[in-house]
Parts: sequence; structure tokens; C-alpha cells
Amino acid sequence: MIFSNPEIWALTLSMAIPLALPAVGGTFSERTGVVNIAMEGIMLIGAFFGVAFSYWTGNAWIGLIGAIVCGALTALALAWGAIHVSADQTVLGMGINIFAAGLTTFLLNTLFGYSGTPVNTPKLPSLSIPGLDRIPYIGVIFTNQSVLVYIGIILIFLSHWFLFSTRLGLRMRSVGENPLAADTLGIPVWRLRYLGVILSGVFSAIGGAYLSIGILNGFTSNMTSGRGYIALAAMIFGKWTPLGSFGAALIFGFSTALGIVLQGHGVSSNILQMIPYALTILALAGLIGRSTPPAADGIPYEPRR
Amino acid sequence: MKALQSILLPVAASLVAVVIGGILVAALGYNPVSVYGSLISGAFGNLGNLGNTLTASLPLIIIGLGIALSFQSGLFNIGADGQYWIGATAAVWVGYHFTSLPGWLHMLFCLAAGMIAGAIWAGIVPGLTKAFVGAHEVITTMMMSYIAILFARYLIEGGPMQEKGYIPQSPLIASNTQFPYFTQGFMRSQLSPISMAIAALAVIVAWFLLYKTTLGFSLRSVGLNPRAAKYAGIRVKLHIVLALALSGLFAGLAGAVQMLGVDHQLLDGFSSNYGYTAIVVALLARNNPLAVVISGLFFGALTTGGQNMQIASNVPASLTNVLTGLIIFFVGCERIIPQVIGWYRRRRSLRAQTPAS
Amino acid sequence: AGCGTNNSSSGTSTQNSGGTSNSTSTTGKTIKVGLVTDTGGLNDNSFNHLAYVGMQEAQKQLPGIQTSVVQSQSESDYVPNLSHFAQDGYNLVIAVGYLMADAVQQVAKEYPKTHFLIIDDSITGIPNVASAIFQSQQAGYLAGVVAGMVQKDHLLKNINNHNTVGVVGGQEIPPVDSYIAGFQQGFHSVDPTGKVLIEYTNSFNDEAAGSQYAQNEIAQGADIIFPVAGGTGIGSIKAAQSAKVYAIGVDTDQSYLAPGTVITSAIKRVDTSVFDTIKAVQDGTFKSGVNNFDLSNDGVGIAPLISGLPSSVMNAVNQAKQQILSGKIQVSSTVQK
Amino acid sequence: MDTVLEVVDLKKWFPGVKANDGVNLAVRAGEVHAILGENGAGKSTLMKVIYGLLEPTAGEIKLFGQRAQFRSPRDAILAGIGMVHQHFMLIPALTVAENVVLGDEPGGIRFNRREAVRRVRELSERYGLAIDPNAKVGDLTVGLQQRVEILKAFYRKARVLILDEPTALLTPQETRELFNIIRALKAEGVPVLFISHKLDEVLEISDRVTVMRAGKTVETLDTKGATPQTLANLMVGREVVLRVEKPPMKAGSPALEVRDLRVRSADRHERVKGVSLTVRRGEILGIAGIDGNGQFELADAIAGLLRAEAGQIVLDGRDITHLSPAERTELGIAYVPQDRQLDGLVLSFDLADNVILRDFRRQPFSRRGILNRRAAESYAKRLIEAFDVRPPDFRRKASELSGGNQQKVILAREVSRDPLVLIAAQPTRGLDVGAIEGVHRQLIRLRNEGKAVLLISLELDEILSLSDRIAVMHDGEIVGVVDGEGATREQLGLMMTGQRAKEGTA
Ligand SMILES: Nc1ncnc2c1ncn2[C@@H]1O[C@H](COP(=O)(O)OP(=O)(O)OP(=O)(O)O)[C@@H](O)[C@H]1O
Ligand SMILES: [Mg+2]
Ligand SMILES: [Mg+2]
Repeated sequence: MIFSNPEIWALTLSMAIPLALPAVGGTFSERTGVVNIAMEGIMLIGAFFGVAFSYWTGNAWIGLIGAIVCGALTALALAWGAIHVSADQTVLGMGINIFAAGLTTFLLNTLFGYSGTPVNTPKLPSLSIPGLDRIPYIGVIFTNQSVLVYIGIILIFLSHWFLFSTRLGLRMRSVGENPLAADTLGIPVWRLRYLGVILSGVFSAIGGAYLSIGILNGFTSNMTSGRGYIALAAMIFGKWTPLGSFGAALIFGFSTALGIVLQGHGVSSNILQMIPYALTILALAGLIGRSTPPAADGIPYEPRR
Repeated sequence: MKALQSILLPVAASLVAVVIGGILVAALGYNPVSVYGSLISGAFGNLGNLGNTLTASLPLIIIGLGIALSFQSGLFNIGADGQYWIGATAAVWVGYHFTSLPGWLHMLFCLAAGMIAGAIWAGIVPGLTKAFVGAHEVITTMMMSYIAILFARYLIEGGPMQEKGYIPQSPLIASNTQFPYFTQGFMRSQLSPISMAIAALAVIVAWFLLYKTTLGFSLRSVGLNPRAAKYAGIRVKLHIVLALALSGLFAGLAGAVQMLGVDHQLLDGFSSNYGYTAIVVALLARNNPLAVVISGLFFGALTTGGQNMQIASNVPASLTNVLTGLIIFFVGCERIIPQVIGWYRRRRSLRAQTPAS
Repeated sequence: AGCGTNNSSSGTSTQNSGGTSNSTSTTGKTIKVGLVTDTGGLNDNSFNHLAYVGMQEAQKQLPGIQTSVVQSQSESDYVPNLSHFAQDGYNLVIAVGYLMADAVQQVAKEYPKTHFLIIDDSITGIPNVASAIFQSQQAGYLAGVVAGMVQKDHLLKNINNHNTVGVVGGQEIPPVDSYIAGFQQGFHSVDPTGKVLIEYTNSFNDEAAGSQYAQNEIAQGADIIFPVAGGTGIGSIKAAQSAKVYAIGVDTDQSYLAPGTVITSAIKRVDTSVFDTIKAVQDGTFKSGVNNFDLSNDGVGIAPLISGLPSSVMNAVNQAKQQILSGKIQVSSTVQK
Repeated sequence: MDTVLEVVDLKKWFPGVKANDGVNLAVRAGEVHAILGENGAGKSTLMKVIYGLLEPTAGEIKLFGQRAQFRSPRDAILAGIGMVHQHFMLIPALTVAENVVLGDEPGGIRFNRREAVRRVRELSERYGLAIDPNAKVGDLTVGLQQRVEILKAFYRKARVLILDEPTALLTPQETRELFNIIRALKAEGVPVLFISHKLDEVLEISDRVTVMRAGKTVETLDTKGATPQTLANLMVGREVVLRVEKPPMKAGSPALEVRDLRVRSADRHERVKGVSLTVRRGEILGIAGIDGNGQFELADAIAGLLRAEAGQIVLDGRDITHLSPAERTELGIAYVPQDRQLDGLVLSFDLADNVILRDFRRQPFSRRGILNRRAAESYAKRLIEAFDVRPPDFRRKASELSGGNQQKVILAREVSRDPLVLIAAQPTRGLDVGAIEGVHRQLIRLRNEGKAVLLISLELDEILSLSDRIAVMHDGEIVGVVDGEGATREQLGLMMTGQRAKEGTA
């Protein structure tokens, strides 16, 4: 049986992380009321600069920090346009996605040439969790995974706690639900929206860096391959909660892994690769049902003064 | 005044983007004047280039109409790309079957097949699940889009639509279904008067439908306030399905027109991304079908001009994406201009006040 | 070894009058060469990139060559992009990929004075169109022989007893499948009972997916991974490296990606074909029709083997090569499912 | 007496509207200062400026003698100003407790939810505003939401309290509790700015009244000695008829019959539990009841917006239980829904589109699916004139109208459809006396013309002054039906709490 192959669980987790992190990021942004479809672009930025800084400094951790900083800066541009200018957030996101795809490819080619990033770029370590990795069957999930998998899982749970159990989290959510009401209570709407968007940049960038220096040590042009958009779907699927997003990402990761594992039995790979998409629709239609966005999601707030 | 502003602002914003892009390009060691010169001449420089620009904008315009329609109905159809491919696939399939039909009828069949396929693709799964289960259309249309593209791929990669031989492509559609190109004027561009006529018709139909019919009234009501729509006796669920189906219909039509007018067969490339660009086209047009024409042309010009920029100025393709992204971003930020003007005025009036009081 | 075009004339194409390169380099007349990539773009880590490398090499070595590249964004761009160059008076327009076949036929007829080269497709009967066809299944076959030898006789350390190798394909399209078919056939010629896992990622730039597909195959016992998937394949090679198993590169010598992991690479000299055609146009010796690149003219082949293999491997490879050249072995280009 | 808050020649202009155009106001310590004015006079705007939500165009505000320049409500809150907003500033997705403490939550980094609940519970007990701190605000009735708004203001212990129409949705009992609180504050020297359209409330609670008209303060007078009539006349600038004349009823045959109707609300709770009633031609049947007792679900079900789980709805002898809302509209049901912005209007449509909202499929507004905009415009022009909608411009979006004028548009639309039955849910919510007078006149006109009117209101006075018969609803059931003539507040008040009427006939 396929499921008795523990590899599928390890694959599930490692495919879910780069979806879950940007999805959680998007959750932060949209919970404060800024629609974020720029995860794809920010992931690319994170992936590229993760490699670039890792190579330049010879230290993958600095690479990760570089990725986070660049991702946050990109998100800052989105935040500025969405918050200060009240621009259409979908347009901004699309602009950023195209910009990021162009910029990273351009820099890849001018800085590293067409044959790709240097092969001696350091990557982040992979770890096994001593003890857990010995558990038969599911131990493989905790064996030799990128350190970012573990960090990512911690971050996701932390995010959930932050958003739903802290004062700041409550305030951020209030801003995305009814900014005017929040404003009348003295809550700084714009500042919290900036915070939400920038956090989305940070998480998306980590998701991108996971691809480039977490499981690999190189960048190829457009290497995110639409994961930012799937993350968007995971965020909605997860009803704009970090744990929900993680769950959605796991379902997606699992069905993708299923598509991989099922290959080689004569069924067209094109058909097999429909599995995650079809399963998502089925799950959505059958189990999850309605997911309602934060009430003020996508609506600019202009204090009318 | 408002109308004038709505034209001037995006133009001014594009200029800002162009200036910023120019600085960037210059910083990278290219000559901005020649880069932009090649962009503009590549888009409009001669009739052939103009033809290419028009050709590139037609699918964007037609899909953009559908997306505008879905937005006006309160729905975000993010999966137009897949609907486009399904429409193209259906049109091609009809195009190389039924060859005994007279050419014009066969053509109509192809177009109808494209439209119906697109409408079904968006209407059935995303439409029904949205209406009855509340499944979010962003997810369903996106997933269906991926499925559409994989399905089309399957069909021509060893599937039933693969042409004999080893190349994954469909047979060519019957020659009498292929739109004729302009014989003069737009020489050597793949611009067809029929494609243009269909696009023009689509614009008029979309506009008329949205603003002049009870259906459009209902759709817009549902989009703006579903509760009030229900109160007004509009069947909200039906209109959700209708809105998505109509949106898919336009995308499917675009696919059919592209196949009949330009590609003539299903080719294994699947990277047009028209469906995504068309979202920006619709949004920048504020979902107004007439304005979609202008923003569609704008993006068509960016595409063809961008290709020419690579040739004439030796700018890598990626840099044209950087510029395109910047332009989209700043056109999105067009409101910064009145804001800055207002801020400046206020400061001036403040300064005028202070000594007085 | 690098993705070398430093030995530009090594792969002489079939009909060029080879020996005049020195005289032409001094008197080289100015020609303009345009390259149109398919939608994969220059970053495809495959034939688009290789064509570009060949063109750059020509520009470096041959005086008077002006080059320009345009990367197509969609299929509908092919005709406009090809016409663009033709209209601008380019002497040679290179179209990369069989997807552009129809576009080339159409445009070439409209611009009879411009020369065209199409990679990976055979167009005949148009006087200004040359095509370059690569028998990459032959390269795949030789790589398969190497893999089979290593597998069967446990020639490298960590080779397990599963007798399994894995292929990660980018997409089920001819330029990919021909490599795979040859590899399959070559592998089975040495190790008839061995297993070849074949999976397709359906993408050419998703390194992460490449890595994950490879991991899945490794989990099933594969210890030699042969990715034919452009940038996606780089991820597969790196996955093999992390898992301490082996890989075989594709298109160019990819041993630099993971020294000690890449056993060899199946090579297709797109760069050479481009270089030679540019030179021919400059020399005035352009010839239309199909140029076949295969083992006989070193248009395809395999890269130097990893160190530490016994000479028996090289002998087997050479023997297979002879048999192919002599026609004793016919290498199929369709994958056995 | 020391002035706490002073507003000097304040102006606040919106594009095209001078909402405040020369406002002068002085609020003294420990006084309840009422602000009166027609809809759109600029009361809320003034309060928002004071609260820092809007930046004044000109003029100044002094608080405790110091010039106050609030850049945001944050500054105002810090300066000690609290405000209950007319349009709820609530977050439906959060709980009552979260809404109340937001911005000043207990806890360190962590939000101490338990403590928040405790404080809110205590607060609600202290002020007699019973509410479940853990309920989600979106699930509450508007009346309960109003309580949350008030609790929010009390939580912050303001030094100046602004109440913008706080009683619009309160029951008489709750209003009385609120007044007690206001008196306690007053005793502690906290001045209260109190806005209400209910003149008797103003007369009861306030010390002084400032009347606004068209953005200007007209006059400030002591409440002592003022009468409803003088105040109304001052506000409107003309003579207002406070009590509408009602000729004796000439009731005819039943127009609408409801039999044993059961309805679930959108959140699946059964809200109407077997209601039967009859509305005859030529009568106004009033439904009295405390908010949340099923009266609005009943209205929705009759209009077809909620499905009848069981029972029957009969219109003029015809069973319409399973007809669509559109079909019911065609057959002669007109409906003024309770929430005008959520249900009654498409706010981003202009007035011409809004007046045809219920009839756009019919001639002359459309023919064979094609709209006739000109017909809509000329119709809109007529209605706007007839109902004195201001500003009289059919191209204006509904969102740009004041609440009172929005209500006029809905009423104009529904009344002019020449219906057989008009269901009017809270038709005068938030309207000024002049506008209320207009609405009441329209309802009586319809009745006199032989139409049936089902009036649902939380205002007992409104029910008492208009209804020919009064049905009282409690917990989804009709407790009793009494004659409009002899009914008293006390009698109805008792029935509203569930006690059966003695002489009730259903
Ligand atoms: N943000 C705004 N933009 C434009 N006009 C506004 C805005 N807010 C209020 N107005 C207009 O200003 C005027 C005063 O409105 P305001 O809300 O202060 O009236 P009000 O006295 O509170 O009325 P009501 O009794 O109905 O609450 C109205 O004409 C209104 O339409
Ligand atoms: Mg008000
Ligand atoms: Mg009001």
C-alpha cells in the first residue's frame, strides 16, 4: 500500500512547509485588512536573496536573514501602496509578482550568469530529532528534514497563538474587521496594517528561502512555480487562521505527494497531478464550506480628516 | 471633469513609473531613451508592430471583459487562464472535426464550443459550489484552472488529441475555420479583422449586458449587496452561477479566438498567463468594459514593445518584466498624484493662514 | 569539463566545409544573428541556454558577429518574434525548439532572404531553413549503459541491492522522452532485470519538485537518478547528493553541480550546432535541410566519467557506441511504459 | 459654572456639503446637554469632530479651557472624551467582551480573556445592561448591540461623554436605566452630550438644549420651560404637527393572513413559533414587542426572504407560502425592511436605480430584459419631489444621503408601488420629528385608501399612535391582540414580557 510507505509522510511535510509559511504570512496581512496576492513574488525575492546572501557571506543563516529583510522590504512597498495610497491591492500584488519574477531572473543572470547560482552556496542544515526519528514508520517525518521545517512549525503555532491570544493579535484582527471602529478606540489602524503586511513579507520570504537554501542550495528562475498562489488558496481554505492554513497546506502537500508516489503505474502524470487540485475542491465543497474573509479585507482605510 | 481625471491619472502614474524605470535602467548601464524608444516603436512603430500589439491585446481584452463582469458581480475569478485553455481546447477539437460543415458555420461552431466550454468550466464547479456550499471562488477557480491546463496537456501529450507523430500538438484546425489575416496594412502580423470584430462585439455586448439589461442590473446588485438583491427579488444563487459562467464564457471565447486567429492548433506551451494579466487589465479599467479596451491595449503594447526592447536594445527579457511590474504598481498607485497635490495645496494654504492669524 | 564550447569545431556538422575557419575569422563579414527562445527562456538550463552559449561563443570567436536574443513569453509570440528579426534584416534567425516549427515555416516563406535555423525539429524543402536534429536517445543509451554497469556490479560505494534507477522527466515531450528511451534501453542492455522508475514533474523550473520526485524514487530504492528536466533536474541532482546516491546529468556536463555524485552526463551539442550554423552563414556556406547530430559527428555523447570507475565501464561504452554507429543497435526514441 | 467643553465657530465642510457651518456650543460641568436637529443638520458630524474622527475645516474646540487639537480618536480618548456612536462601531466577528475592552485590554502581552469577561460582566451588572460577554456581537440583535456600544463608553470612564442617539434601539426600561446612569454621572460632574430625536426624552433628561439647523447652531435654551412643540418648531423652522390625525377605521376583508407560521432565522434558530394573524384592508396592525422576539423574522418570512418551516401565508385569498420574493412583490406585498442600509438599498447605486430596485423587471423600467433608464429617472424625479428627498438629485448615490433621507427613498419606493399590503419594519428608526411626521402620514394615507399595513416597531408610542389593532409578540408567539383605541403603555409593556392579555382575541 502507498500509505505504508513512510516516504509519503516525509514528502507531505516538506511540500507543505513552503505553502504553509506564506499562507500564514498572508493570514497576517489579510487579518489586518490588506489583501495580499504578492506572496508568490515575495517568495521569489526571499528565495533569491537567501541564496545570494548565503553565497556572499558564506553563511546560510545570514542568507536567511537577508531573505527576510528583502522580503520585508518588498512587503513594505505593498503596504505603502495599499495603506498610504489606498491603491487596489490586487493590482499592487500582481505588479509585485511580475516585478519580482523579472528582478530575480535579471539579478540571477547578471550576478551569476545563465548557468545558475554557484554550487558551493551553503545551505541551512538538515536535522533529525533524536528520539522521534526512531519511532517506526512516522519517524521518517523527523528524519533529516531541513531545520526550517522545525522552525516553520514552531512559527506557525506561535503565529496562531499570537493572532488569537495576545492583545496585539486582537488589535490586529479588529483592524481587519472594522478599522473605523478600531480607530474610534484609539487603535493605530495604519501601523497595525503595516505590521501585518510586513509579517506576511517575512513569512513568505522564509517560505521562499526554504526552497532555495532550506532543501537546496541554489536558485532557478521562477523556482516558486506558483506556490505563492497555492498558498493564497491554503490561506482561504484555512479560513484565515495559521493552523487552518497549515492544515490546508498539509492536505495539499499530502495529495501532491500522493501524485508523486502513484506515478510509474502507467497513468499519465498530467492526470495524476490533478489530484491535489481536485482533492482541494472536494474538501472545500464537502467539508470546509464557506470561508468568510475578515470583513474589511481589501478595503483601504482612510481616516477622513 | 471626472472622466478627464480618470484618463489623466493613470497616464500620469505611468509616466512616474516610466521615469523610475528609466532611472533603474540607466543605473544598470542601458540607455533609457533607446530602451523606451524601442519599447514604443516596438509597440506602435509601424503597422506590423501595431498589428502585433493589437493581436496581443485581443485575448487580454476579451478575458478582461469576463473578469470585469465577475468583479462587478462580487466574484473574483482568478482562474480565467484555465477557462481560456479549456475554451481553446474545445475550439480546436471542433475545428479539426466536422470538416464537412461550411466554413462560416464551422467557425461559429468553434467559437460556440470555446464559449460553452469556458462557461461550463467556470460555471459548474466554481459556480455551483460557491452558490450552494459557499466554497470560495478564488480557490475553486484557481484549482480548476490548474486542472484545465493539465487536462489540455494530457490531451496532446499522448492523449486523444495528439496529432499523429511524436510531437505533442493537436492537429491543425480546418483551414476554412482559420481567420484570414489582414492582407494589407498590418502585414505579417497575425491580426485578423474577424478577431478584431469579435473583440469589439464582445466589448459592446459586455457593456450593454452590464449596464443596459435587467440581467446586468441583477448581477451588479448581487455584487454590491447580495442581501438587498435578495430583497429585490433577485435569485442570488442563480446569479452567482451565471456570473461565473459568463466570466468563463468570455475567457473561453478568447481561447477560441486565439486558436482560430493565431495558433490554429493546441501547442504544448501553456505559459501565456493571459488569465492573470487580464485580472490587472480589468482592475485598472475599474471593471468598466469600455475602459478594458484601453487597459488591454496598454498591456498588449507592453508585451510586444517588451519583446522588441529585447531585440533592439539588448535588454534581457527579465528587465522588461521589472519595468512592467513597476508600471503596474505605479498605475495602481495613481491616486498618489491627487494626494500629493492635495497635500501641497493644504500646506500652501496653511502657510498662507499662519501669518494672518 | 564545463559546458564547453571552447572546442568549437569538434562537432563538425555534416556538410560544412570545415577547414576554412582561419581565413574567415580575419575577413569575417558582418552578420546579425537573432535567437528566439521558446517559452522556457534562457534560464531553462537546457537547450535554450545551450543555444545561447553557442551564439556567445560565435560572437567571441568570429569577428563581425552581432547577436540579439528575444525570449518568448507565450506561444503566440513566436511568429512576431521571428518576423521581428527577419524584418530588421538579420542574416540568421535561430528558433529553439520544435514548438516553433510551424512559426518558422510560415515566417521563412515570407522572408526568403533571411536564414533560419530550427533546433530539435526537421523542416525540409525550404531553401532558407536549416534544422538541427539531435539523436539524444543515443546519448541516453550510453548513459544507460554506464548506469547499468554501476548498478549491476556495485562499482561505486553505497550502491544498494535494489537494482533500481530513477528518471525524473520534465514533461512527456519528445526532447525529454528521447533521452529517457535511450537510457532505458541502454540500462536494460546491461541489466535486463533492473528497474527504471520514470516520473514526470511537469515543470522545468521547479527545483524543489525535482528534489522531491528524486527523493521519492530514492525511497523506492533507486540509487542512480537521471533527471531530464532542465532546472527541475538540478534539484534532483542535489537530492541525490544529499541522499549520498548518484546522478547522471543531462544536456551538458553537469558534474560541476555535484562533484562525486554525477557519474556522467548525457550531452547534446546544441551549442555546436548553433556555432557551426552561424559560421556557415558568415562563410556563405549555409545549407538548408536537416543536419543530423548524433554519435557519428559527436553531436551527442556522454561527458567524462566520474573517477574511480574501472576501465571496463569505458570499454562497454565504447563498444556500445561502435554498435550504434555500425547500426547493430537501433536506439528507440519512445519510452517503454 | 465652569465650561468643560467649548466649540467656537466650528466649520466642517465635505465636498459639496457644509455639514457644520458655524457651530457654537458650551458644555458645562455636570450638565446634560442635548443637541437637537433634523436629520442631516450636522449633529453627528459635530460630535465626530469633537471626538477627533474628523478634522475641522475651521474653528476651534476647547477642552477644560485649553485648545484641543485631536489628530485621532486616540488623542480624544486620552483627553477623556468618550462617545457612543450613532452608527455602531462594533466588530461583529469579535465577542462582546473583546469589543468592549478593545484598545484597553487587560493582560500583558497575552490578552487576559477571562479578566476581560469578568470586567465586562461586572460593568453590565452595575449599569443594568444585561448581556452575555462571551456572545459574538454579530449574533446579537441591534438592541443588544446598542448596549455594547454604551458599555464601551462606560468602560473607559470618560470625563466628557457623548451619546449620539443611544436610545434609538433601547426598550423603555433600558432607556430608563440609561437615564439613571446619566444622572449618576451628572452628579459626579461628568457632562453628557445627548443626542436624540425623541423630544420627550430630551425634555426628561437634559438641562439645556442646543438646536441645530442646516449645520448651524440656532439657539441654546434651558430645558425647563421648553415644550415638544417649541423644540420641534425650532428644529424644523416651521410649525410641525406632532400627532397625526387618524380618521376612524373602515376595515374591510382580510388582505393578509398568516396561519401557524414557523420560521427559523439565518442562524438556524427558531424565531417564529406558530404565529397566526390577520391584517384587513383599511387597517394598521401594529406588532409590539421587545427586540429579538421574532417580529422581524416574521416580516422577512411574509416578504419571502426567510423560508416558512411550517404554516401558511395567504395574500388576498391566495396561498403565497412558497412563492419567491419577486412573485410576492408582484402580487402586492411592499416591504420596508428593518435595516435600510443592509437590506433596503444598494448603497453604491444612484437613487434612480434604487427606486426601481424592486420593479426593474417590469415595464416601463425594462422591456424584454432591456432597461429603460429614462423611465427610471423620470420616476425617480417624481418620487424625490413627492417625498421631499434631499438633496433632490437622482444621480446621487444612496450612500451619500443621510439616514433619514435614505429611509424616505425606501418608503417612497414601497408606498408608490400601490401595494395591497405594506409591511413596515421600524420605518422611523433614526428619523427626526419632521421626517417621522411624513412617514406616519404616508402609513395612514395607505390605510385610508383601503390598504393593509403591518407595522412593526420597537417604539411603543409609534405603535400606540398609529395602530388600529395591536398584536404583541413574545418569544416567537403572539401573546395577545388588543384594540388600538384603549391600549395603554403599561398593558402592552406587561404583555411584551410574556404575560397573556386578558381581553386578547387572536
Ligand atoms: N463623510 C461625509 N462625506 C460627505 N458628506 C457627509 C459626510 N458625513 C456627513 N455628511 C453630510 O453632512 C450632513 C450632516 O450629517 P450628520 O450625520 O452630521 O447629520 P445628523 O445631524 O447627525 O443627522 P441624523 O439625525 O440623521 O443622524 C449631511 O448632509 C450628510 O449627508
Ligand atoms: Mg447623526
Ligand atoms: Mg440618522
